[in-house]
Amino acid sequence: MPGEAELRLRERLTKLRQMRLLGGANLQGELERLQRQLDRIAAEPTDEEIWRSVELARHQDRPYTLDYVHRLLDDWFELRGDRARADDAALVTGLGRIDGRTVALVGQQKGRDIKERTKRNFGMAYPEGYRKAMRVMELADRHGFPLVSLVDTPGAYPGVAAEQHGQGGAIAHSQATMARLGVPTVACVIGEGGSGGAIALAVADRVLMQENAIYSVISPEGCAAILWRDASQARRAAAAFKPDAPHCLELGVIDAIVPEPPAGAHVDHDEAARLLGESLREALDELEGIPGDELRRRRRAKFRALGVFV
Amino acid sequence: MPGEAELRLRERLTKLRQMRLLGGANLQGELERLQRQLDRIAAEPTDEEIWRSVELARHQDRPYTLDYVHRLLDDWFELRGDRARADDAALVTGLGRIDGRTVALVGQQKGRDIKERTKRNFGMAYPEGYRKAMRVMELADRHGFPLVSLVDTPGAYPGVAAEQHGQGGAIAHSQATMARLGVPTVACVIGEGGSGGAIALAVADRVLMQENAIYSVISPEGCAAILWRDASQARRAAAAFKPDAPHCLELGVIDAIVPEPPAGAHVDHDEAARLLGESLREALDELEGIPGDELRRRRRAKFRALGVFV
Amino acid sequence: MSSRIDVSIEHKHAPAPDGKRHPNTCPSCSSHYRDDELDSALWVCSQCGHHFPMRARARIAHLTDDGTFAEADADVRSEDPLDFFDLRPYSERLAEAELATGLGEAIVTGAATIGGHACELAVMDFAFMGGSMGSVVGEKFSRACDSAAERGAPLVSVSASGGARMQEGILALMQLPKTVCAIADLHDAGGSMISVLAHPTTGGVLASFASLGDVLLAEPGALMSFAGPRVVQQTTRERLPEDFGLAESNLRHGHVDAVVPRPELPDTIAKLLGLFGNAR
Amino acid sequence: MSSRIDVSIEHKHAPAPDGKRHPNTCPSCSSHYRDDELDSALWVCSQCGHHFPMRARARIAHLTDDGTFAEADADVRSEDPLDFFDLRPYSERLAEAELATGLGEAIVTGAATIGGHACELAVMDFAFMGGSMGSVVGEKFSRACDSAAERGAPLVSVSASGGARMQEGILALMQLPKTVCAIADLHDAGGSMISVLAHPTTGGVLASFASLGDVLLAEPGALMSFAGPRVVQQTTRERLPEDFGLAESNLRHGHVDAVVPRPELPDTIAKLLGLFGNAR
Ligand SMILES: [Zn+2]
Ligand SMILES: [Zn+2]
Repeated sequence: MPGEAELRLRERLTKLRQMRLLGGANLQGELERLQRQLDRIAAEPTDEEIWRSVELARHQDRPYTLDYVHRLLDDWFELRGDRARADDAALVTGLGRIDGRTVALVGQQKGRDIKERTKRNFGMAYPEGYRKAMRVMELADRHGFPLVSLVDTPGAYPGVAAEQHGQGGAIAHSQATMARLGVPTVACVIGEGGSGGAIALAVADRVLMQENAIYSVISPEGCAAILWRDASQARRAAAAFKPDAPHCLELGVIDAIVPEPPAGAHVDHDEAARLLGESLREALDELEGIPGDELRRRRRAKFRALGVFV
Repeated sequence: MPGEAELRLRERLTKLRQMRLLGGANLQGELERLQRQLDRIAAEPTDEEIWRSVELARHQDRPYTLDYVHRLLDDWFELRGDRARADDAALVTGLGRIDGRTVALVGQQKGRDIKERTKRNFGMAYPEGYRKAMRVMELADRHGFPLVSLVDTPGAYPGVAAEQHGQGGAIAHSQATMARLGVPTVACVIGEGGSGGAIALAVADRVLMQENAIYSVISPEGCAAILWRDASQARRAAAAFKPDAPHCLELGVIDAIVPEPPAGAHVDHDEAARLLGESLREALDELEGIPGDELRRRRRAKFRALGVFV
Repeated sequence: MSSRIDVSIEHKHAPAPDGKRHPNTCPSCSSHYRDDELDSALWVCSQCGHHFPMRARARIAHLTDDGTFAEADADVRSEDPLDFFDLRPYSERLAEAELATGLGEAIVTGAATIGGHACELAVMDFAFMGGSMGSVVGEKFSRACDSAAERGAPLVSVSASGGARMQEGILALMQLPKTVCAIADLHDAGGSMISVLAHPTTGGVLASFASLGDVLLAEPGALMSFAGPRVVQQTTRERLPEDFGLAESNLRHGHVDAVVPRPELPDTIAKLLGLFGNAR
Repeated sequence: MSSRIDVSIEHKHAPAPDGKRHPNTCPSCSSHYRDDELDSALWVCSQCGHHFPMRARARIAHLTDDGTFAEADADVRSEDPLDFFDLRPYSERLAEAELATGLGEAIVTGAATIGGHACELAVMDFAFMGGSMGSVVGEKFSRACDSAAERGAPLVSVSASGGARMQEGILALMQLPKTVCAIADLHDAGGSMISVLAHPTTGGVLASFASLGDVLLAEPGALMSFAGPRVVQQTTRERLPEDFGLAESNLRHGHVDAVVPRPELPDTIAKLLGLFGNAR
């Protein structure tokens, strides 16, 4: 490894440690996993590694929101409907308990088989879905329930009705709602964190990202179609805009990476859920007891600090 | 006049004065009008007088919300849309100034000609209309604008789509929104105060009612259809449930009666507006400077005290 | 005009005057049941799952842990502020309803536990003047909100109502903001509310407290509409959808969180009481 | 997937590479205009009322009282955090855009008065990389919010943007919550915001600050959609309505308060500044 790359690595590791890298992992007894992750992050992720994340993030066997819900939450009760027009199945909301503590949960839900995928619109929510999420966020706020948000969407649905119902405004207002909440909020990107449809649920005190998730302003195919007028250049596009977790961490966009089982979350849902659960618990514990005003202040300051300029 | 009736009258007058009856009228120089009103209220309104109110409240030349808006508010700016699905023309909202003070206004709007009536659905709002009103109420709250609400509707629209969009819930939530506001709120029934569609906009610190307006839990025709299976018995029904202003005042449901020109508001829109304007100003003046918490507390206490039971 | 719907349900669902239809015939599959059969089946048709109306006391016995219900405000009674007279005086109708139902009003309130969780209950009875909401329903419901706030226990309401009670005129309409304000006070005190909507929950009750629960549960087949089907039909001349206003349609349109069959209600409510009982 | 729309507008609206179409031909009625003709007509077609894009400085000159605009943060410039390279390096694109437009970024901010009312301005310029929002747009907008809060003056924003700036990757997406949080701080400080949506306001800008004004005004014919028409067409294979995503359609669907022709904007904004300036 050349000297310059090593230097860069050391810098990054320092930075990552400061940023509570792998905050989700319990350091005692987790050293092996930690080492594996550090090894992975040690080298600048190659274009191949980035593309592997894209593929794993979209893997059809990857656990979805409800796979985690059923493994991590006790007494799950799904809350349905936007109280105005519809119940959008692409976005699930509800209440449940983690270690006895009631939390509200919102998250996009892709479908496992073709029937469920159709019903859930491949995890692409309409404005109705975001309005349901806002309703549940406000319910959480009213009752002091921490909010957990699981992000997994190719993006908000781009359709005529979705536009007529105010997709852009709904995403804006969902973010504004999260910016106002006086309860602890933790978001985790568990698969595809696709653009506005993702950030609508991710204006959180702690933003986590699974090892093989992606988080991006545009899909690789969309980017390629614009830049090279050729969607098949997706791999090249992904290499250019770097949607992988290590890069997101390096840019300060996420607070920690949540480890997955060695071969990826899709091979062992139970273990993936256990690891995610540890990270969520740790994040919730850190935030517990901080007054609402202070949570809001820090949350906004964090997002307002994002960006690179001179 | 028999002794018992006189006694009842005296009691009522005492009560009315305590309740700031005709609070809208400037006592100096308004004695004549006051006397006329007192004369009217002196006797228990007869069935004929009640029915005359029903007819005047629905008179096609009666001033509607926008007739008052254009006469009473400077710099009127209409706010449109529920930010979700539609702009319901049956319910208008906006900002304007009264004596230089910015207020937010919400109110149902019937149509003057057949084209406008169709467009405005005869003042019968969909849930979208009430959601627009809630949006504007919250805007008023955020900016400290007092809220003025003008009520004039046969009722919320009873249609398949209106039900599917949550008419009942919208009316409930509109009331809940008004119960939460930390700004002064004044409502006036200016024509038909029809059932849930009316109360959705009338959970206010001061509830006024024009002399010839009606305010009721059911329309006379609806009541008659149920009681006698005969809508033509509407006059008899009105006599039974007494939707006229003096009775509403006597029951404590409204805080004051707003005088109209002698022959009714429909014969002189300018004078009707002037009189309404005086009442609104007086009510706003009374409420100015009261802290939001205290407004909320008193407002809720007032509505929670309504009802007769042993 | 839409306001008429508030009370039309009462008449629609009353048995026909000539008594042709046996009250225990399932309107959905025409099975016949004796009272005791239905009672032991929670008033649910064992053939088709149709939910018959359930009386308030039977409802409370079903929902609450045995012997935990302590009724409140049982002695509050309506007045007749308008001297309302239609075919009969209102006061006569009230007396008749009390004789027929054994209830002082269309709502029963009190404290209880469900699955071991403390709660305040407010349960309506459609048999008392069509579950219409007058001053007493509003007052008892509001007191239940206060009691829930004081005890720090969630409020569980079960609505079954044709709407506001016409015979109390404008004061009946005022029970909408009254109950809404009571819930606002409950919420400000950190309290919570679970609203169960039974058949039918229409008019002024749907347009006030029944819609304001933190969680809304509906019984299968329950009509929940602001305007009744007949009024909508007459006003708009529209063809109504098959499931117009029913719980299932409301679930699809986003207005309730779940449709819960009656036998599952106690467990579902107990779970929710647990969830709402352990906030920070 | 919908995310692709964020930047597609930029390319759709750029002049064709071969320069066939004269930039001053009205796309609606094909009238031809010289620059100076359009400039004196506020870039509105005198034949059909079509609103041409208006550059940020011309916009500011039109909206504000003469000589009152004081620019802020003119020297903030983008970095290239990803070393982004497509057909050309991002840094080269930036330099080129600055040369072509005379602007350091796609937004100009500062203080001014409109009709005598003090306000803070944030005006986008579509000519700078399709008005795309990267770190600098987010930062300058956020500082404008702070400045508005400090001065107690409402913020007036004029958006014209294809969405988030792809070349800054995930950091571009983060400008959405960044601007949203800045507005939340402004609102908490008692401030207000008037948002003017010019053609086009799409993607990430519509999905963040442009939608969060206390009042939303759109220019006639302005496209306001989250996903662009082409993406919607390709994804759904639906036939798009004639006025898909246009200001007029958005008014009908409840998403803006008014569609205001450009010549009326200064008076309309002045009126609103007056209304928002005199709260208790
Ligand atoms: Zn049956
Ligand atoms: Zn033209």
